[in-house]
Amino acid sequence: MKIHEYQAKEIFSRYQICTPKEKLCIDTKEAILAFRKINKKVVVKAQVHTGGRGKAGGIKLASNEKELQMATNTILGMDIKGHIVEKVLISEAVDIQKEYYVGLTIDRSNHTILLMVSSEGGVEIEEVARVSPEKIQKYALPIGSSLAPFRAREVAFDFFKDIHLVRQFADTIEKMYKVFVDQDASLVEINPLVITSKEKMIALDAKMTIDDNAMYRHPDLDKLRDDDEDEKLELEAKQHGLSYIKLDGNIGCMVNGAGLAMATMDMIKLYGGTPANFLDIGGSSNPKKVKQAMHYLTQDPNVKAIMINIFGGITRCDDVAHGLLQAFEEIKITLPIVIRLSGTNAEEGLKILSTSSKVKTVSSMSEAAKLAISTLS
Amino acid sequence: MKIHEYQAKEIFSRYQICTPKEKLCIDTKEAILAFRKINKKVVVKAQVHTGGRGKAGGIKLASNEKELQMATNTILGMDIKGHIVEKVLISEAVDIQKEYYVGLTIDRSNHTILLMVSSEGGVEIEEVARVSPEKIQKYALPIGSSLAPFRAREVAFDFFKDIHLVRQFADTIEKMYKVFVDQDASLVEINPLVITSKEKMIALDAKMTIDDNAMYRHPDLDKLRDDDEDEKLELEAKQHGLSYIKLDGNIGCMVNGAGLAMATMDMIKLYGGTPANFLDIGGSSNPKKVKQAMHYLTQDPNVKAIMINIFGGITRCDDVAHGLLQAFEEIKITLPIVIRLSGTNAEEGLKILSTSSKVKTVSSMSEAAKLAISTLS
Amino acid sequence: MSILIDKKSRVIVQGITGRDGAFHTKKMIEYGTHIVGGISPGKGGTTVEGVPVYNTMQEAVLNTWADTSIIFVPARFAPDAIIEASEAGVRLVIAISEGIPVVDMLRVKAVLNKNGTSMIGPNCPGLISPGKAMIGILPTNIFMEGNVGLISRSGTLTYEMVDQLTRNGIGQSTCIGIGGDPIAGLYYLELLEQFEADPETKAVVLIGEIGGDAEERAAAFIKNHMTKPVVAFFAGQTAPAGKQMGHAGAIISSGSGTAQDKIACYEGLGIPVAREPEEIPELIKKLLS
Amino acid sequence: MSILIDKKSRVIVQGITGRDGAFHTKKMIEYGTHIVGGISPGKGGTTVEGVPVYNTMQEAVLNTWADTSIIFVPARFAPDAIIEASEAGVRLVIAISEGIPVVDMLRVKAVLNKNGTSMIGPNCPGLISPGKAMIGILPTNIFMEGNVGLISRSGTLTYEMVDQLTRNGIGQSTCIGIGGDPIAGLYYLELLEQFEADPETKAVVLIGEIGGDAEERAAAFIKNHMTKPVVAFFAGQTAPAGKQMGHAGAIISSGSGTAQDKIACYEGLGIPVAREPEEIPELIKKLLS
Repeated sequence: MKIHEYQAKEIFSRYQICTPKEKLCIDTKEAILAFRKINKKVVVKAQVHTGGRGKAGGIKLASNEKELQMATNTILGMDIKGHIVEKVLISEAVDIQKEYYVGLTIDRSNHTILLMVSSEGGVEIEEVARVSPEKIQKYALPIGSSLAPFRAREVAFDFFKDIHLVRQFADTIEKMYKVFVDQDASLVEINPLVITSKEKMIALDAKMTIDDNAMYRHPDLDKLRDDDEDEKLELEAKQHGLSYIKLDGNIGCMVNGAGLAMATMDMIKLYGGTPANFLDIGGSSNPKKVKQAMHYLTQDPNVKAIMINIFGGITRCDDVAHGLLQAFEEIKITLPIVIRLSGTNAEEGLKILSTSSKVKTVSSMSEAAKLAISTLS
Repeated sequence: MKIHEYQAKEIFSRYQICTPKEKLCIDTKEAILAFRKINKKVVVKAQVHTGGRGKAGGIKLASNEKELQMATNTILGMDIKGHIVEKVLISEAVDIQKEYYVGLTIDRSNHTILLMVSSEGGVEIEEVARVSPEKIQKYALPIGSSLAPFRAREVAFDFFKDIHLVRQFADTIEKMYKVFVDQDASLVEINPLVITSKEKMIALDAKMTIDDNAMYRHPDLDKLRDDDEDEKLELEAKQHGLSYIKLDGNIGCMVNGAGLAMATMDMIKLYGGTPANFLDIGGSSNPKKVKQAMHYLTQDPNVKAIMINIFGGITRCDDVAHGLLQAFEEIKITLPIVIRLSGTNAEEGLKILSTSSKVKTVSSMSEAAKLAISTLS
Repeated sequence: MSILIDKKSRVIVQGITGRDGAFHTKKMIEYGTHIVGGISPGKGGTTVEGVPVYNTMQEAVLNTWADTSIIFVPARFAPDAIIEASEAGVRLVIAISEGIPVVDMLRVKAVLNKNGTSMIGPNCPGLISPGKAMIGILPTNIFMEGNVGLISRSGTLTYEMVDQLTRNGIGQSTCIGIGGDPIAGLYYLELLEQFEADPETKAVVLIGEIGGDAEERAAAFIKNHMTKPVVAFFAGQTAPAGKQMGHAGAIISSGSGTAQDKIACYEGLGIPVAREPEEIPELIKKLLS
Repeated sequence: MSILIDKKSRVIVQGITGRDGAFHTKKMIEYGTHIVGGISPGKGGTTVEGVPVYNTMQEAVLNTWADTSIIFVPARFAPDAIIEASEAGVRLVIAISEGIPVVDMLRVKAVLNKNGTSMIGPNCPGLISPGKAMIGILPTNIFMEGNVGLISRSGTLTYEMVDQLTRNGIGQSTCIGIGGDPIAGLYYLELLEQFEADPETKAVVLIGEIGGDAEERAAAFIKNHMTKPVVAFFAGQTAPAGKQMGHAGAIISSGSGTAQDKIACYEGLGIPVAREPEEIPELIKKLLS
C-alpha cells in the first residue's frame, strides 16, 4: 500500500527525522491559513500516489498569498497520470545547499535490506539509475530491530567528512531503518534529503510503501489508505480472494494462478490481441469466486471477448464449470467466451459446460487465445 | 535498582500480563476506599524491598472493613528486616487452584537469558532451589527483541496439557521476556503465577530489578526509585565515584578496586576483626574522592579504627596521600588510622604522609590488618 | 536419484490438523511420501491419517528423526513455524503458506542461514520427485518419472509445462515450485547447481517471471558452469510496470526485471527461450537428441 | 610464547582521542605494544602519539591489518564499538569500558559468537604478556617475564598478586584481568585451556570472586584436564548476600557463589587455595619445585 508524502512525513516526525514545517490542505482557504502560520515562502505540493508530479506541474513555489492562491487553485483538481489531486501539502520552502537521495528497500538477492544513497538527489532516481548507475551507492544492511550505529556511520563517511554532517546523516539512516522494520515498509525513501545553508539535514520529500501482508499488525496504517479507483477495485477483488488488475485491452481473461495468468496475457499478445486485465482466481474452486470474476470481466466496457484458462490442480475444473453456469444465470452475458479446461476433472468440467451454448471449449492455451482473438474481427 | 511489587505490576499491565485488581495505599483511609471499590475479599501486602515479608507478617487477608483496618494498621509502620513499611497494596483476593513460579534472569554461564519455572510456586524459590532443585526447570533463552512463540510453547507444554492453559502460560512468558529486554531488567519474577478456579492465569506477585547501568535510557523507571537509608547512602556514594556499602563491623576500610577491597575485608576477618564497610575509591586518584571516602568512614559511629589499603596502578599513591592530608584538615579525626601504600609512587606517598602524626604506615596488607585490629584492644 | 527429496525423506507436516494440512497430508501419503508426523499445538497424542501428531517440532523430531518439514500454518504464524523447524534441526523446510510479511521473512532467512537449513517457498506449491515423493500441494497425476528437472516461481504455469512434457513422453527428475515472494528459499541458482550435480537429470526447464534479477543471475551460471541443456520460458511480457501481478515478487520496478530483459539476456547467452509453453517439449527433445 | 597477545599483535585503540584512550595509548606504546591505529569518528586523518586515526574500524583494519582492538569508548557507545570491531574482522577485542548494560552485552556476545571473535572484559584492566605486549591499563612496572599465568576478575587485587610474585622472583607468561561483569568474554575455563596448551606457562594463579559459578566450572577442568599446577585465591568471604560489591558480577544471590563454597570446591578437588595474597608465591614455588 502506498501512502502519501504528508502521511510518510508524519511517520518520520514520530521517529524524529527532520521534516519542514508543513500542513495538509484540501482547499485554498486552508492553504492560505497554513501559509500565514508558516509565515515564509512555501511550496505547494500535490498529494497523489504517483511519481513525476514535479514534471507534471504538481509542485509550485509561492512567496505571497496571491501566488499561493494561484498555485493551489491550479494544482487542486489537476490530473497527474490519471490521479486527480484532492489534497496539497503547504510546505515551508527551505534554503538548499545540496540534495541527496536516500532509499531503503528489500534486497531480493541478498535477503537483506538494501540502502541506496546518491549525491544526485532531487531528480527521479530511476533516471539516475538508468543514466549513471555508478552515482548510486548500494549497501546491504542486515535485518534487526535497529541498525548498528557504526554501520550508519560507515555509510555517512562515504559521503561526508564534516562530523556534524556525518552525525546527522547517520542518524537519519538509523531512523529510516527503524521506520522500515517497525512499520513493515517495502520502501522508505527521502528524495531529496537536503542540507540547508545552515548545515541542517531535512527530509524535503518522503515516499513510503507498506507491505500489504503485514497490514494486520498496523491498524493505524490501514487508516492511511487512500486508493484511486483502480486500486479500490483491486482491493475489493482481493477481499473476494481474486487478484485483479485492469488494463487497456479488449480480451478479458480469467485464469487460475498468477504465472499462468501472465502467460495467458502474453499468449493473447503473441497472437495479436490485447489483454483487458490480469485476473487470477487463485487455488480454490469456490463457485462464488468464479461468479465474482465473471462480474469483473463483464463490468469492463472495453472487454469484447472472454478467455478462460484453467489448469486444474487443486482447483477442480468441474467446480469452475459449475461456477460459470451459475454466473450465466445471474449475469446477462452476450460476449463470446472461449474456455480451455485442463487437469483435474477437466472432462467432467467440459461435460458440464457442453450444456451451455454460451461457451466455446478448446483444448490448449494457444487455441484459446487464437479463437478469442478471432471472435473480435 | 529494585522496584516495588506494585510498580512491577504496573509495568506488567502495560504488557497485558494479567494482574489482580489492586490499589497502592499509604494509610487506612485509602485502604478502606480501595477495599470498597474492589468490593470483595482482599489481601493487604507490605511494599518493601526485601523478601520474606509473608513470614514476617507483612501480608494479611481481609474479608471486611474491620479486618482490613486491623491488617492495614498492623502492616503500615512494620519493620521487615530493617525496612519500615510505608505503603501497602490492597489487592483483590483470588481463588487459587494452583501456584507456579516463573522467573527470568541473566544466565552468566551461557550468556543468555535464563528462564526458571517451578510448579512449586508461592513459596520462597531460594528454599525450593536448596531443598529440591529438581523441581525448578531451567531454560536458556536466546537474546532478541522478543521471544519466539514456539519457544514459549515448548516450555508451556512441559507443564500443561490443556491448550487453553498452554496458551496463557506461553503468552505470559513471551510478555515477561519482552518486559525483561525492553526495560533492561536483571530480574523479572512472578511468584506465584496462579491458575484460578476459572482456569485463568494471574500474576499474584511481581518482583523486578532494573540494571543500574541501563538507567540512562529509562528515565521513567528512575522515578520509581524508592531507596531505604542504606541504599540512599550507596547511591550518593556512587555519585561521588565511590562504591560504598555499610556493614556492621568496627574497622572502616578504604581501598582502591573492588577485588582488593573484598580481599581487605577478608584479611581483617582472618586476623580476628570485623570490617565496618566495603569502600572502593575506584581507579582515579582524585583527592576529592579520598576526602569524601574519609567522610563516610568517620560518619559511621561504629567505626573505631580505619584501615587504608592502596595498591597504586593507575591510582597514584602520592595523590591519595595528598587527599588524606586535605581530609585531615577539614574533618576532625581522632580514630587510629593504618595505611598501606604500594605500587605507583608509593614512596612519594609515604613521604607526604610522614609529615602527619595521625597515621601509621605499614608495608603489607596483613600488617595493616593486624595493626588496625590491635588498636582496638 | 533426484534432488532435495526422495523415498528416504522423513517429513513432518506443520499445521496437520488444519483443513489444507489434513487434505494434502492424505494426498502426499497416497503418493508414497514418507510423512512421519504432524504438528498441532494441543493436539499432541492424536493422529491424522494415521500419522502421529505432536505439540512441538522439538518433540516431533526427537520421536521421528524427521529431516524435512512442510508448513501449512497461516501466514501470521508461519515465520515462527519455519524457525521452529529450523531450530529443531530439519534439513529442508517447504513453506506453502501465502502472505508472509517480507520483514518477517528477512528475519527467518537469517535464522535459516545460521542453522544451515534450506527452504523452498514460501507461497509455493512445493516439490516432487516423481515416483519417489511429493511434498507440497502438486497434482501428482500429471507428473511422470524421468530425466528433466524443472524450476518455476509459478504454480499452475508449472502444471501446464509439466503436462506438456508428460503428454510428450518426457518424464521429470524433480520439479520445484520455488514460489513468487520477494524473499524466498532455494532459488534458480542453487537448484541449477543441484541439477547439474544430479546424475539422473539430463536437462532443465527454467520458468521465470517478471521482477528481480534472479533469472539473470542464473543465466550467468548456466552459461559458465552447466554442462546440461536448459530451456527457459518467461511469463509477464504484457505486465505493466509498478503493478504487482499476483505474486508479490512479480512486479517490475525502476524499469528492471521485465520479461523482455530476461528473454534478451538468455537468448544473448545462447540459452533457448520458448515463446509459448507448447514449444517446450520440442526444444527439450531437440537438445537431448 | 604466551597466550592471546605477543609482540606480533597489531592493535587498534577505539576511542583513541579520549582522555583515557590517549593516555593509555602512550603507556602501551612505551611498553612496546604494536599500536597500529586508532578510531575516533570525525578525527580520521589525524594522529595520536604518532598513531594514525581512522573514522571507522572497517577503514582501520583495511589499512593496518589489525587483529586486536582495545575499547575505551564510554559505556553507552561501547556495545556498538565492540560489534564494529568484530564485524571488521579483528580476532580479539579487549573492552575496558565500565558500566555497559547487561542486555546489550548479551546482544554483543551473540555477534561475537557468530563471528568467532574473542573478547576480554568488559570492565576489565586488560592483559599483559610481560616483555612482549600490554593491552589495557595495567601498571607495567610490577610485571616480570616468566612462567606463571594469572587470571583474575579484579584489577588492583591482580596487581597485589603480581607484585607478590615479582618481588619473590616469579615471572609471568600472561596476566589477564577478565573483568567482573556478569556477561564477559573469555573466562577462567577458556583461559585455563590456553595456559595448559602454552609451553611457556608452568603454573597458573586463579583469582576468583564471589558470585556465579565460573570458578567452580573451572575447577572441574583443572581437576580433569590440567597437568600444570594451579593456585587459587578467592575474595569476598566477608561479603554480605544480595549486595553488589563494586563489580556487578560480585553479588551473592540465592545462597550460591559464596567464597566459602568456592574454597570448599577447590580444596575438595585438591587444588591449593591461598588464605591471603602473601601466601601465593610460596605455594607456587612449592608446586613448581
